[in-house]
Parts: sequence; C-alpha cells; structure tokens
Amino acid sequence: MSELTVESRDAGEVVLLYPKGFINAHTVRLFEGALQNAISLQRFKIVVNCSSLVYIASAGLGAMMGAIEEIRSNGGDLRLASLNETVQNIFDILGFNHLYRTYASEAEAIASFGPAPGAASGA
Amino acid sequence: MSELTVESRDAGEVVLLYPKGFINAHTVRLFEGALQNAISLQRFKIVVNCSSLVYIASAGLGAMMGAIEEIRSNGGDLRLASLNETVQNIFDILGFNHLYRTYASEAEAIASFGPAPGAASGA
Amino acid sequence: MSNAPSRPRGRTKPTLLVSLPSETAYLGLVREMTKRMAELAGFSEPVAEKLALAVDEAATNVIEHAYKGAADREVDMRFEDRGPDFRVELVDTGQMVDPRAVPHVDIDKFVTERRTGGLGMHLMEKIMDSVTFRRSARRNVCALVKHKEGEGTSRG
Amino acid sequence: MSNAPSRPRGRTKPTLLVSLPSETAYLGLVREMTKRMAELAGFSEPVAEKLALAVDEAATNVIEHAYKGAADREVDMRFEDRGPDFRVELVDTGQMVDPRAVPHVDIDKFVTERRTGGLGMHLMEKIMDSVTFRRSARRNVCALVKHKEGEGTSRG
Ligand SMILES: Nc1ncnc2c1ncn2[C@@H]1O[C@H](COP(=O)(O)OP(=O)(O)O)[C@@H](O)[C@H]1O
Ligand SMILES: Nc1ncnc2c1ncn2[C@@H]1O[C@H](COP(=O)(O)OP(=O)(O)O)[C@@H](O)[C@H]1O
Repeated sequence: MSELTVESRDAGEVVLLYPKGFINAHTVRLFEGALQNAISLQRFKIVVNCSSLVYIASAGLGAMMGAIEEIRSNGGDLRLASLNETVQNIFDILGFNHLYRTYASEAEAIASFGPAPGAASGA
Repeated sequence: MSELTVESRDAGEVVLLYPKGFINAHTVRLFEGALQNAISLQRFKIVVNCSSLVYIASAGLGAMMGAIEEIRSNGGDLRLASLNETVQNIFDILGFNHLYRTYASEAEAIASFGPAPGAASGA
Repeated sequence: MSNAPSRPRGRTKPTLLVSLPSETAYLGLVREMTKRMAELAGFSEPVAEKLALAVDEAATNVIEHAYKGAADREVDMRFEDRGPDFRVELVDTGQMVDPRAVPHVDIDKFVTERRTGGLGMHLMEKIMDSVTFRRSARRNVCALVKHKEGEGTSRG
Repeated sequence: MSNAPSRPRGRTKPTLLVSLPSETAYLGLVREMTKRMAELAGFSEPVAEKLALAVDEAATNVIEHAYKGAADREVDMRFEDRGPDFRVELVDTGQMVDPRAVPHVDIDKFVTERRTGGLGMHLMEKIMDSVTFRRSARRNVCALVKHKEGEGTSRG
C-alpha cells in the first residue's frame, strides 16, 4: 500500500514535486525527504504540484515550515500549484495563504519564478 | 452519503441500468428496485452497465438471481457490460459467467439483443 | 490454530478491536477497515479487496441471521496480523450457528437450480483459507483466516 | 444488548468502539473511519473530511506526545452520534496532558515567527466546536465535539 508517493522533475531552474496521495504523520518523511533533497542539491526554486495531493495533515505543513527558512534565505521559494478544495481549505484555516504563494496551475507557478536564464538566450 | 446510485435509461427496446458505487446488503434494495421497476414496466431486455460499479457483495448477486427467472420467462435477459476487474473476479469465483452473458462494452451488450424493430425499418 | 479464547498468546502483532452496531449501514466501514488492515498485513490491493468482501459477507450474516435483522445489537471484530496468517474474528451474542446446518453450495447445482441463498458462505470459503464457526460463553465466533504465502496463488 | 461498563446511558445512538495500536501506520484507518462515521451522522462530505483531519491530529498527538512514539501501546476510540452532537473520544494511558501547558497558537505570530509546532492543536480547535482534555483513572481522554446544526456555518 502506498499512501503517498512523491515524484520530482526539473523544469529549468525550477524543481517540481508531485506528492500523490495522503500526507500525514506516517507518510510525511517521504515528503520531507523530497524537500531536503532539492535543498541539498542547491535547488531552491520549488513548486509543489498538489493536483494529486488528496489530503495534508499538520505534519505536512510542518515539513514545509521546517524548510522554508533555508529555501528563502538562499534566494528561492516554495510555491504551490493546483490545490484541490480540501487542501486549499486546510491552508485557509491555518492562514497559510499569507505564508505561501499558490497558483491555479503548474505553468503559472513555474512562470512566477521569472524566465529561466537559458530560456532568455535560447529564444 | 450515497454509497450507491442506480440510473436507468432507454436504448430502444433495451433498458440500461447504471449502478454507481457499492452494492452490499445495505444498498441492495436500490438495485433490486431498479430491476423490479424494469420488470413491472414489462421491459425484459436489460443491460446492467457495470463501468461505475466498484463492488458487489452476494446480496447484489442474489438480487439478480431473484429476478432472472421472470425476465427470461418473458423472452428477455439480463446482460452485463464493462465489468471492472474486482467485479469480474467475484463473478468468476461464483461461476456466474455460466449464468450471465457479459460484454466488454455497453454497445456490444445492447447489440447482442439483436436489431431493434424500429432500427430495422428506419434504415 | 483456533482454540485461543480470544487473546492470542505470544508475539502476535498488535490487534485492532472494533465494536459496532448490528446495522447494515456499517457494512461499508467493515469493508474499508478490512481492506486497510489486509493491506497493512502485506496483501496486495486486489487480494485485500477480496478479503474485504469475505468479511463483509460474514458481518452481513451476523446481522441478518444471528441477529435476525435487529439493529440494536453489537458485533465485535478483531483483526490480527499473526505473522504467516491474517485472521479476522467476528463475535456476536445472537442465535447460535450450527455449522453442519449451514448448507454448502454446489455451484453447479446452484447454476442449474438458480437458488438465491448460500452465495455469501460460498464466497467466504472460496476467498479465505479457513472459515470456522464456534460457540463459546454464549457467543458465536466466526473466524476467517488467510495465509500470506498463498497470496499470489489465491484461488479467489 | 450488552451491559458493558463503557457504554453511555440513555438514548445515545449506538456507538463505534475501536482499539488500535499506537502506530502512525494506523492513522489512515483513523481518518477513513472518522470520515465514514461523520457521514453516517449526517455531515456532508467536505465537513466529514475536516472532522477526519481533526481526529487524525488528535490521534497523532496521542502517539507522538502521550506515548512519545512508542508503537506498542493502545489508543481507544469511541465515536458517538449523540443527536445534536457528533462526538469522538480518544483514550490513552500515556503521559498526562496538562491542557494549560498546551501552547495556544496565535496564527498571526505563527506566520511571522514561523514556528513548526502547534499547528495540529490549532486545526483541531478551528474544526471542532469543542476540544477538551481530561484525566480520569490514569487515562487521558481527549474529547472532540461537533454540533450538527453548525455544519453549514462551519468555520473550518
Ligand atoms: N452468522 C450466522 N448465523 C446464523 N446463521 C448463519 C450465519 N451465517 C450463515 N448462516 C446460515 O447459512 C445460510 C447461508 O448463508 P449465506 O451463504 O450467506 O446466504 P444467505 O445469507 O443469502 O442466505 C443462511 O441462510 C443462514 O441460514
Ligand atoms: N495528546 C497529547 N498528549 C500530550 N501532549 C500533547 C498532546 N497533544 C498535544 N500535546 C502538546 O501540545 C503541543 C502542540 O501540539 P500540536 O499542535 O499538535 O503540534 P505538534 O504536535 O506539532 O507539536 C505538543 O507539542 C505537545 O507538547
């Protein structure tokens, strides 16, 4: 049974994370690991695509809180895309919308980091 | 909470039933009601489209067994379309494949009843 | 294996105990719990779904036969991950089941004779490795066991 | 039915009792059970999902704080549909909780100070109408209550 999987992909300078399933205190290590992995690779522009994230308990929000300081102090950010209603709702309850930028689509979240250096010269 | 809904549609002489969700001893009355309704309207050519049927316990199979005699003795039949793997499996365990004809698609199940009288003249 | 009163001895993994009202409205919960416990015990999803069906059938029988449909009684369930075995017990205080009185379905006859009863028991026996009924201390205990090593070669 | 001591008196609807190991592996089951029990009590699916989150948080706290992560203890849960109230109790035999010692999160400070703890408690309180802790007979009881009439106007 895999209650959670987290895939990771590159989109230029941006790292995309795809948590799929349920983040609770049991599965959160996997999500935390994916965040820490990006950080250890010095990849600080992170988009979490939440389109397949069904559920997130406070443990998952804590994992983001635990990483955000380091991410931002290195000129990066953690931004969220495609939250479903349940997850959006949890964010709202906690006032996380003041803390994290969320976007309706992955493309918008990626674009929010500005044009990639490669893209500018390659046009 | 609706664990089961059963829609009914007409396709010429054939009645299509769309059980959606879970058929168990709690929800089976609804399925039984849909079968009995078709029978009471003298509609004996019945296709149960199982594409949204997630689960069927013996109560649901019992409901079909309870109706099949009357359906067949009136020149009709109860045929099944688009069973998912779980449901197909339950059928196999019980040897129901000897009792009921199953089809990969709804169109095939409808066609198995032969051309509708209207269709033949309308061509 | 089934002479344990109710607590098993030794290194049995922790157990889930559930006590629920004898209402068919709870059968969906029984199905979900069983599926999840089977997955936690290591069964693949398709097998876990079949185990959930067997336990649904057993719980349905307790409600419909042992309690004759009375909705104000209690069904106690125990899920155990016993190393090589996944074991589910259902306990009721209703009418006694005489295992010899329970009709065994001959599925070929079934097909020709078109009976409607007996399907649940047949499913339970096809899916599980063992299905036993016993009476102890005025309670009926139905025990369903599935061996883990047989998972891949499950008949069901 | 049963004269079990743990049964509440009166016309309270039948109750679901669950006893599970103090392992985070069971949190998914806790979530599913709560969602289903909330739906059976009449809450809409979105509200039932929030109630499931609150109970997940409470169970997580029992495992992580009361039992300090020990996986071999027991968490007892009771779900009750008390007419106007949906009530879930979690009982543990672990470390005592002093409700006054539990830090209340000021979400605005939280945002500026970027703490990581306290989120679970905050969610529970936002979602439920009442969250109480009490100690009785060496057991900790955490009771979560949601009024049904408030469903439509749920703050969460
Ligand atoms: N838990 C039980 N308590 C009492 N009788 C039972 C129980 N389970 C099964 N039986 C008996 O066995 C018969 C066959 O059960 P089953 O195969 O589930 O079919 P059905 O429930 O449709 O009759 C029942 O009709 C009943 O007489
Ligand atoms: N069931 C409990 N038993 C003991 N202490 C608890 C319990 N629930 C909460 N606490 C205390 O309250 C604090 C806040 O809990 P919570 O908001 O869930 O955040 P976190 O668990 O992330 O610390 C915990 O750190 C703990 O000290």
